[in-house]
Amino acid sequence: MSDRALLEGSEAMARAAVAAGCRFFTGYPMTPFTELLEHMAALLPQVDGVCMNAESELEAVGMAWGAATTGHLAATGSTGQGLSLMQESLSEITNARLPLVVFNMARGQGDYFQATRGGGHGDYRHIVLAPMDVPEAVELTRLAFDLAGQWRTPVMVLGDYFLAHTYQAVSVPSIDGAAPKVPDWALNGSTGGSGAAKIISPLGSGTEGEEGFDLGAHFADCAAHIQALEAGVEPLVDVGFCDDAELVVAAYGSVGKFVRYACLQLRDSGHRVGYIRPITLWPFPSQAVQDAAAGSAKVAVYEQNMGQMIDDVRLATLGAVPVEFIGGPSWDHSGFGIGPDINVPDISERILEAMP
Amino acid sequence: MSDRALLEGSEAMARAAVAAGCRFFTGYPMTPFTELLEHMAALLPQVDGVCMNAESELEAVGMAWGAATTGHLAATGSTGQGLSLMQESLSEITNARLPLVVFNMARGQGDYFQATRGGGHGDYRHIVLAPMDVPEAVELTRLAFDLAGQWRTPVMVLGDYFLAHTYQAVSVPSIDGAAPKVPDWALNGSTGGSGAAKIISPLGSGTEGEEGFDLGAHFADCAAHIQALEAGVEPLVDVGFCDDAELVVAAYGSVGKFVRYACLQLRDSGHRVGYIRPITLWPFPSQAVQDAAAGSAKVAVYEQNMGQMIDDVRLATLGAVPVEFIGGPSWDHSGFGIGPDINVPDISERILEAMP
Amino acid sequence: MSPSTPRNTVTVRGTVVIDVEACKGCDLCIDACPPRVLEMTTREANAKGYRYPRLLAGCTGCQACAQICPDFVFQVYKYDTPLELPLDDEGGQ
Amino acid sequence: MSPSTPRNTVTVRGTVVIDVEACKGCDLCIDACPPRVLEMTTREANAKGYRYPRLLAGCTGCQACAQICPDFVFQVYKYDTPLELPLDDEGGQ
Amino acid sequence: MLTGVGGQGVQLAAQVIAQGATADGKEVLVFGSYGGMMRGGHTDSTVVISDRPIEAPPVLSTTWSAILMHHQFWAPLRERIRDGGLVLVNTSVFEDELDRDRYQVVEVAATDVATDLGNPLLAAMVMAGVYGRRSGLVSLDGLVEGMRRSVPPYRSQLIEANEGALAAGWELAA
Amino acid sequence: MLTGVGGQGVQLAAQVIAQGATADGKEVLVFGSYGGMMRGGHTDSTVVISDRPIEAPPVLSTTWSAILMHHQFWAPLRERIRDGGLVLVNTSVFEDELDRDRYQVVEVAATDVATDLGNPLLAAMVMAGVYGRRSGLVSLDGLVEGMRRSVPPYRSQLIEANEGALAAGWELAA
Amino acid sequence: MSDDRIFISTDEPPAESAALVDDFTPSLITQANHHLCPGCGEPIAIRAAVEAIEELELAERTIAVFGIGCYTAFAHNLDVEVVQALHGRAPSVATGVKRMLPEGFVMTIQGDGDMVNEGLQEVLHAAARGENITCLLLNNGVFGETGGQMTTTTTLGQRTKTSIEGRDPHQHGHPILLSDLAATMDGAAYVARCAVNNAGNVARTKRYITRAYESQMAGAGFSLVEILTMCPTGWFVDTLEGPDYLQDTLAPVHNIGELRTP
Amino acid sequence: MSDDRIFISTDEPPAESAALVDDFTPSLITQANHHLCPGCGEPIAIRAAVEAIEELELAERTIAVFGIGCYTAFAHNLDVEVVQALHGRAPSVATGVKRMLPEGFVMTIQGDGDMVNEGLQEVLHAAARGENITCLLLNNGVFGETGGQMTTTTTLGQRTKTSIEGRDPHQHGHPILLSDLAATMDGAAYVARCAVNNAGNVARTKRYITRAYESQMAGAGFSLVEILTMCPTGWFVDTLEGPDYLQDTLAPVHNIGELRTP
Ligand SMILES: Cc1ncc(C[n+]2csc(CCOP(=O)(O)OP(=O)(O)O)c2C)c(N)n1
Ligand SMILES: Cc1ncc(C[n+]2csc(CCOP(=O)(O)OP(=O)(O)O)c2C)c(N)n1
Ligand code: SF4
Ligand code: SF4
Ligand code: SF4
Ligand code: SF4
Repeated sequence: MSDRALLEGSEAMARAAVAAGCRFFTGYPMTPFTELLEHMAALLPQVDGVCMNAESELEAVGMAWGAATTGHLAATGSTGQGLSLMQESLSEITNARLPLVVFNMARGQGDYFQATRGGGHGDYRHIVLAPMDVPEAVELTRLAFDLAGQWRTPVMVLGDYFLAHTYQAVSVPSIDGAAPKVPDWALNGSTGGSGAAKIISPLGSGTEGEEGFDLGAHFADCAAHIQALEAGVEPLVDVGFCDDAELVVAAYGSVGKFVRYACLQLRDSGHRVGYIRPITLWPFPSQAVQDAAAGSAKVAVYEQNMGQMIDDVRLATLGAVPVEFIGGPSWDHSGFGIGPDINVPDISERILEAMP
Repeated sequence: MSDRALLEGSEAMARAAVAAGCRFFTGYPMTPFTELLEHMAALLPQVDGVCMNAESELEAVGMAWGAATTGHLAATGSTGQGLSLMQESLSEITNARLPLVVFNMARGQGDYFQATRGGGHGDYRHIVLAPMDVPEAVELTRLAFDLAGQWRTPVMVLGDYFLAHTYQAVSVPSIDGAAPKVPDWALNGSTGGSGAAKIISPLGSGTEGEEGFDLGAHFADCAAHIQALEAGVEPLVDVGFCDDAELVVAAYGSVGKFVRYACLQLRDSGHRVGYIRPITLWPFPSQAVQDAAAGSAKVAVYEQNMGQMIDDVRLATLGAVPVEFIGGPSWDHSGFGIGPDINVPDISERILEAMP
Repeated sequence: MSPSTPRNTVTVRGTVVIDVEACKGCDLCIDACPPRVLEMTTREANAKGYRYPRLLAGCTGCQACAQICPDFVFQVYKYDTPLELPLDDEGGQ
Repeated sequence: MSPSTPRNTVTVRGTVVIDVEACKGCDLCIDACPPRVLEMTTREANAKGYRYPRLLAGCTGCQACAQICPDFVFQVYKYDTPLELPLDDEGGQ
Repeated sequence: MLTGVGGQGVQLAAQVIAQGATADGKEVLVFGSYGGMMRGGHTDSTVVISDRPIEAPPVLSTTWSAILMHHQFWAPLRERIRDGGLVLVNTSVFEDELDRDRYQVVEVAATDVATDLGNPLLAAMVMAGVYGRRSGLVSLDGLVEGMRRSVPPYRSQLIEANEGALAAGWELAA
Repeated sequence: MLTGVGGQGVQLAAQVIAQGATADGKEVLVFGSYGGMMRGGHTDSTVVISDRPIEAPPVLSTTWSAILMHHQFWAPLRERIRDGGLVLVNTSVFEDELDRDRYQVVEVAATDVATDLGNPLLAAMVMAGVYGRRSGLVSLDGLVEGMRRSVPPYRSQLIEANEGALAAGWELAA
Repeated sequence: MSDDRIFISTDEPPAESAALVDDFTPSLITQANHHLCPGCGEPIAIRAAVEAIEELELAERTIAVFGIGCYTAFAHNLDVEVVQALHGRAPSVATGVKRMLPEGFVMTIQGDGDMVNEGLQEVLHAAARGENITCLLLNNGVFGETGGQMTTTTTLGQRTKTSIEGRDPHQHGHPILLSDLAATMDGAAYVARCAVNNAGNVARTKRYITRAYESQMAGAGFSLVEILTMCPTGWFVDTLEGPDYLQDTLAPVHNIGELRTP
Repeated sequence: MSDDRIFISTDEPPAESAALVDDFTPSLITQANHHLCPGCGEPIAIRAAVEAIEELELAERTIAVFGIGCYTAFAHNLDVEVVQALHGRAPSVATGVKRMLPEGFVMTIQGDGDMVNEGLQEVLHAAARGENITCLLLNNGVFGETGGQMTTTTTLGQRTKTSIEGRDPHQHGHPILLSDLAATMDGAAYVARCAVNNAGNVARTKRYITRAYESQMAGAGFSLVEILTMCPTGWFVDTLEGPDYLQDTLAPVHNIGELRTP
């Protein structure tokens, strides 16, 4: 058991981030993001990395932007309000083609649209990964940094209070490895005076010609890149019992783990229920959803909001089977989206009611 | 011609706003929003209203929030980046049940998702109106203030560079009328000391009891209100030639006016083309889209982005007819989304190519 | 009061009502009381498990305790006529 | 140079190259020039329609015009040996 | 349609013509775009004048008349002018080629005229004057009234000079 | 499951038990929630201890054992304890009714014991000690090791007192 | 000290004829129970702020705009009208209120995390604008609500959750002295700093707050009172040590006194 | 003055033996043509900033972070590495860069709208943090790019598009003197203000900028040089009047000089 320990989700993710090569982190306290920040602050100095107590989320995302231009893997994050404040920059960082990991430790699941459609101005999208529990968060954190570096794009890890605050015995990711090599496009000042000094800009990286800088061409590039991402990033999904299911239930994140468990129990008691849990929320695993729905009579969507992912499920199935919403905003009086309705018996009941 | 004059869209909208009773405005310069701000600054003092040069968009939306709590009709706005900065507050103002008109003078049509799904955190939606030209903007500005006051919710008027900068001869809205009565829920300090002083809060307006304040109940109220809005606000739409159309083209805003004109010309030359132009983008006129599509063989969507409203069109039609995207981001090197591809011949060509 | 003039009564100009259930045992009132006539319980705790203050003879009705108490535990009264109460051996001040 | 010692040559220590097409006619160089040997055209304009500066005798090569010109119109040279040029009637300085 | 380089007064000229036509009782739509810079960038403007309500969007695919103040950004406009269209060109500055057979070209050395009037920046007003008379769309009174409505208050010292330039253009077109 | 009022040490006690079980080699999951306030609000915690990988989500519908530190927020928990479940209750504070026939109730005057040890805030540690022994899930060594791992560095002065309280609880449960 | 000493009964009002001179709470606090920590200084400051409203008879024209921090709990507990704003944004919201209700009395209540971190720009712009509102800063040198992390007002050497070894200027920068900064602005009419760590300072706090309110009612422009408050939880000290910790850690840097008067 | 006077030919380098002492642009400006207005002061300031980089031999370690304003046109015209940031946000971006490249030379170029309106908080927090970067403020007292509206640095009485009658303290508030504010912060090592309205001031600007760069390279902490620049377009004055307008309107309030030295 040498490398196993009881780690809080936040700590496990922080360790996974550093293990993946993250060398810069910054953020502003906000429950349930705070602990991730605190763990990064404790870990990064151990690998000569930098963690900044940013004075606000606006400053945090700006610092992360700056760090990302140097080619070192950088990350930031927040919760709800804080993420909203970062939207202006997230949109532009996407257009500047910078790798950045954003930990969105959300309160409930009301921020699905913001995460998957880009809450900022403009036409950007970025990858979104939604782990269901601590071990999966460790895996997806590593993947997030890999994808960010590979595609030069922001990648969001969408967690929540459960993920941040659940302790689980896991293999502890080792932070002793080296960080990935700094890529060629990164800035370090050295091309100054060469006649072709680099520029990193959300408005494109050309040099202004006589005709004025061609923003239109740059936006076309950005659009092409997003299409390449959509085509090239493998959609991840967790599917169970869909082959012979009468009803397929779709859910994501921590809440997806509750739904999975409910389906497991319902199967045990003989109900023909299957589940599909999108792991990449963007690109959305539309094909998998379509396939899972194909043999069933109905799809039910459980999400802890007024119905957001259900749009993606409907867009994937386009009327092939009826799609019913069985979720709803949490009754939670703390605002953290942790109950009391978020539990297996309540969810099972709604699933049974939706059975065709 | 006494009340007719050549007015810039920005000025016409400003006059319409003041005519509708707007008494507080604030904003921060940004093309193409700037002129609206300047016109409001010139007009409001004439009716004892207040226009503030906010030091930033964050401060603008905060000031508008404060003014709205006093029950006077308030408005603000911006463009792209500035709107992104306002998202945190827009989300919370919706939950605080405050009327507010937001003029989003966008650059191109990349901000459809932000406008219609709420770019901020959480599960809110607000009304979005998209005029196609100056006379319609005058009408919809009035409607925006009416709806905001009636429903106690933010209403966005989604314009663009064309709308802001086109001059058109219009009947000049008179700003001499009285502003609507201050509603009962508004604050003015007077309930202090009564034992039941009012509070306006995005977290709900109850008094904290022994059990702690019930956020869950408040969020349920907010959700119910959004559902009431969705059911109660009449969706507006402009439909033409759809009865016998082989192809229906959907488009909104200024670009919708180009598409309409293209369809008009194509009809003249004998093509069975119809158009549908959603005017309320939220609530989306799904029924009307479904009806318009019903008789046709195909729907084409022209929008100046990578495909956003097309989701709403697909959600409305759910596979009943094929839906094809014929838009795309503007090639415009100014970044304002005004061409050179945004013109009738180019659009007509794409429509003809999409003909079934 | 100088040590050369020992007295065994004390003038009491005021008194307080203490809402012990509201107390969170922070001790701030103890130091705030100028005549030092407030003292925390050592064993007794309220329902939330907190110790709370009790009053010895000698209150002046100065309101310091009420003003500093973060939990609004005190109501302060000033006697129309000061009382003289026996001073207990170990002294209230 | 005092009025009592009239001269009709002027010492020229430097000179400039003027990229008249780059000029936007703002006049800043005129005031900046310490010996006041720059003067705007009155009729001639460049392709963009702007008037531009011309040089009279007396440049000292001080670089003031180059440093203040927002449009990078000037290149400044310093002669290895100063020249003496005839001073025209109305004076370059 | 009008095209030029920022700072040449193209937008003001379009305004003057449009305000003039409005003053003369017409339906009018004007759309001016410029490249985001205050000066020196691309600038053009579309004016639609009609007796009926305007269905057309603010950018037109074809036009029957144009004013060319500068050659730099005129290429996209070239294809849009209908055959036989009225084309006013500022010969003091314009350096590109022009298909004189296709259009009805009117040459005006507007910048030179303006310079003679004391300020090369009045060139666009000269052109507006020429245009009003040649197109028959706006009267000189309309133009002057339009100019008064268009000049912002902080520029009011220029009204007289502008009026002179309009009149000079009107004369030239005789 | 553990329930109490913020500041009572419920979260720490859950940690101590869970870290203890991890030290003893088990699979463990802990989820603690509290009402957003630093102190005085609702606080509870769920600990899952198993020999196999854990499929269950972090909130359980039923439990076979519970520790009740305070009555204020215990109502929602009541239904979740299975019949015959082990229920430890802090009788120094707990004032609500308890269905003694349904559960196997262990009464511990934890706050009193803790007060005797010098600090009423040690009550949760006392309970953890009792729980370890009665449930058979964690050893005393495991608890002490778990407590050392759980106490944050800025609270290290409390380690000794905590250890005493764990031992006192262990003794009580004998 | 033994427990058999004579204690005076404090369960009920005295039997003897006496005047109530200080009630549990001022009448404008509707709900005394709150969940703030033992020994927290914020309720003390809020009591002073509310008593001053009462004494100046401003209750029926007050609108209090709350930021987000532990003190936010009081937004629902007061008997004056309240607007709940977002973290950092109260001064702008207050500006909107005041501009539409120039006869109203408009104040903000914010913490140091709220005002000096997230919302530094808002308060300084409001001060520069000479906005005729009163801002109260409850400065405990940490983010209380989120568990005691360093803020921009944390003093050099102060230990917090994110400056375990003490705030180090090279790593964490220097503290911002908000009132000193605001006092340099021409739009500011009244700026003062005080504390609630002992009864004398509480009285002084109330005096300063009263002057700030008066300056707003006289139309003098922006006013600000910064109040140093104890946060034993965020400081990781015993409640009893809070007042001295404040005196030794915050007060020597954030100097108490009136910094600008009309 | 008549046009038949004798002018010296200035089309080509002189035939006589002579040394080139100032080229059209410093070598680090790659593209001289820009679309900024006639008489704009910003290119003058940027030239000075770039010449100082060249003279201190910092070109191969420089990263310049640009804000959004008219000067942004130069982001694509320099031969040093550039990060284009958003309006107001350059100091944080520069912080991220500097922390990861401590040996680099990191600067920002921002306007008054960018730094003192939208981004006031960013620059003050960077100053308080003692962030070892250099910020250049091009202060023309208006938003140039959007057409000459009032900013927070506009002086009292100054006429702008949004203060047509002149800035009135009651309606529009008081100007913020950014350098004075930054100079009060303990994290600031070097703070100075100058102007480019005449050749002497341009030289002084370059001197101050050089000192700021040197202070960063010595690791002294935050440095800031504020440069008053002409904006004849936004001021609605003739280009020729720009320098005097600056002297009479901005300079008496935003005083020129060194405000803090290491
Ligand atoms: C935009 C945003 N970021 C972060 C938070 C999380 N947050 C809530 S309270 C708080 C700290 C408040 O600190 P302070 O204002 O000093 O008040 P205190 O809690 O110390 O009373 C933070 C960071 C938030 N609510 N909104
Ligand atoms: C968030 C945001 N708000 C507004 C703008 C619009 N904007 C672009 S440049 C500018 C003014 C810049 O003024 P300043 O920084 O003083 O520079 P100048 O143009 O005077 O050189 C503004 C407001 C923007 N780009 N981003
Ligand atoms: S009123 Fe004064 S003397 Fe009496 S108990 Fe309170 S603090 Fe002590
Ligand atoms: S300073 Fe430069 S741009 Fe201005 S007039 Fe002189 S040469 Fe021309
Ligand atoms: S954390 Fe600090 S500020 Fe918050 S209630 Fe507790 S003591 Fe008060
Ligand atoms: S608007 Fe002002 S700052 Fe901008 S380029 Fe023109 S003169 Fe320069």
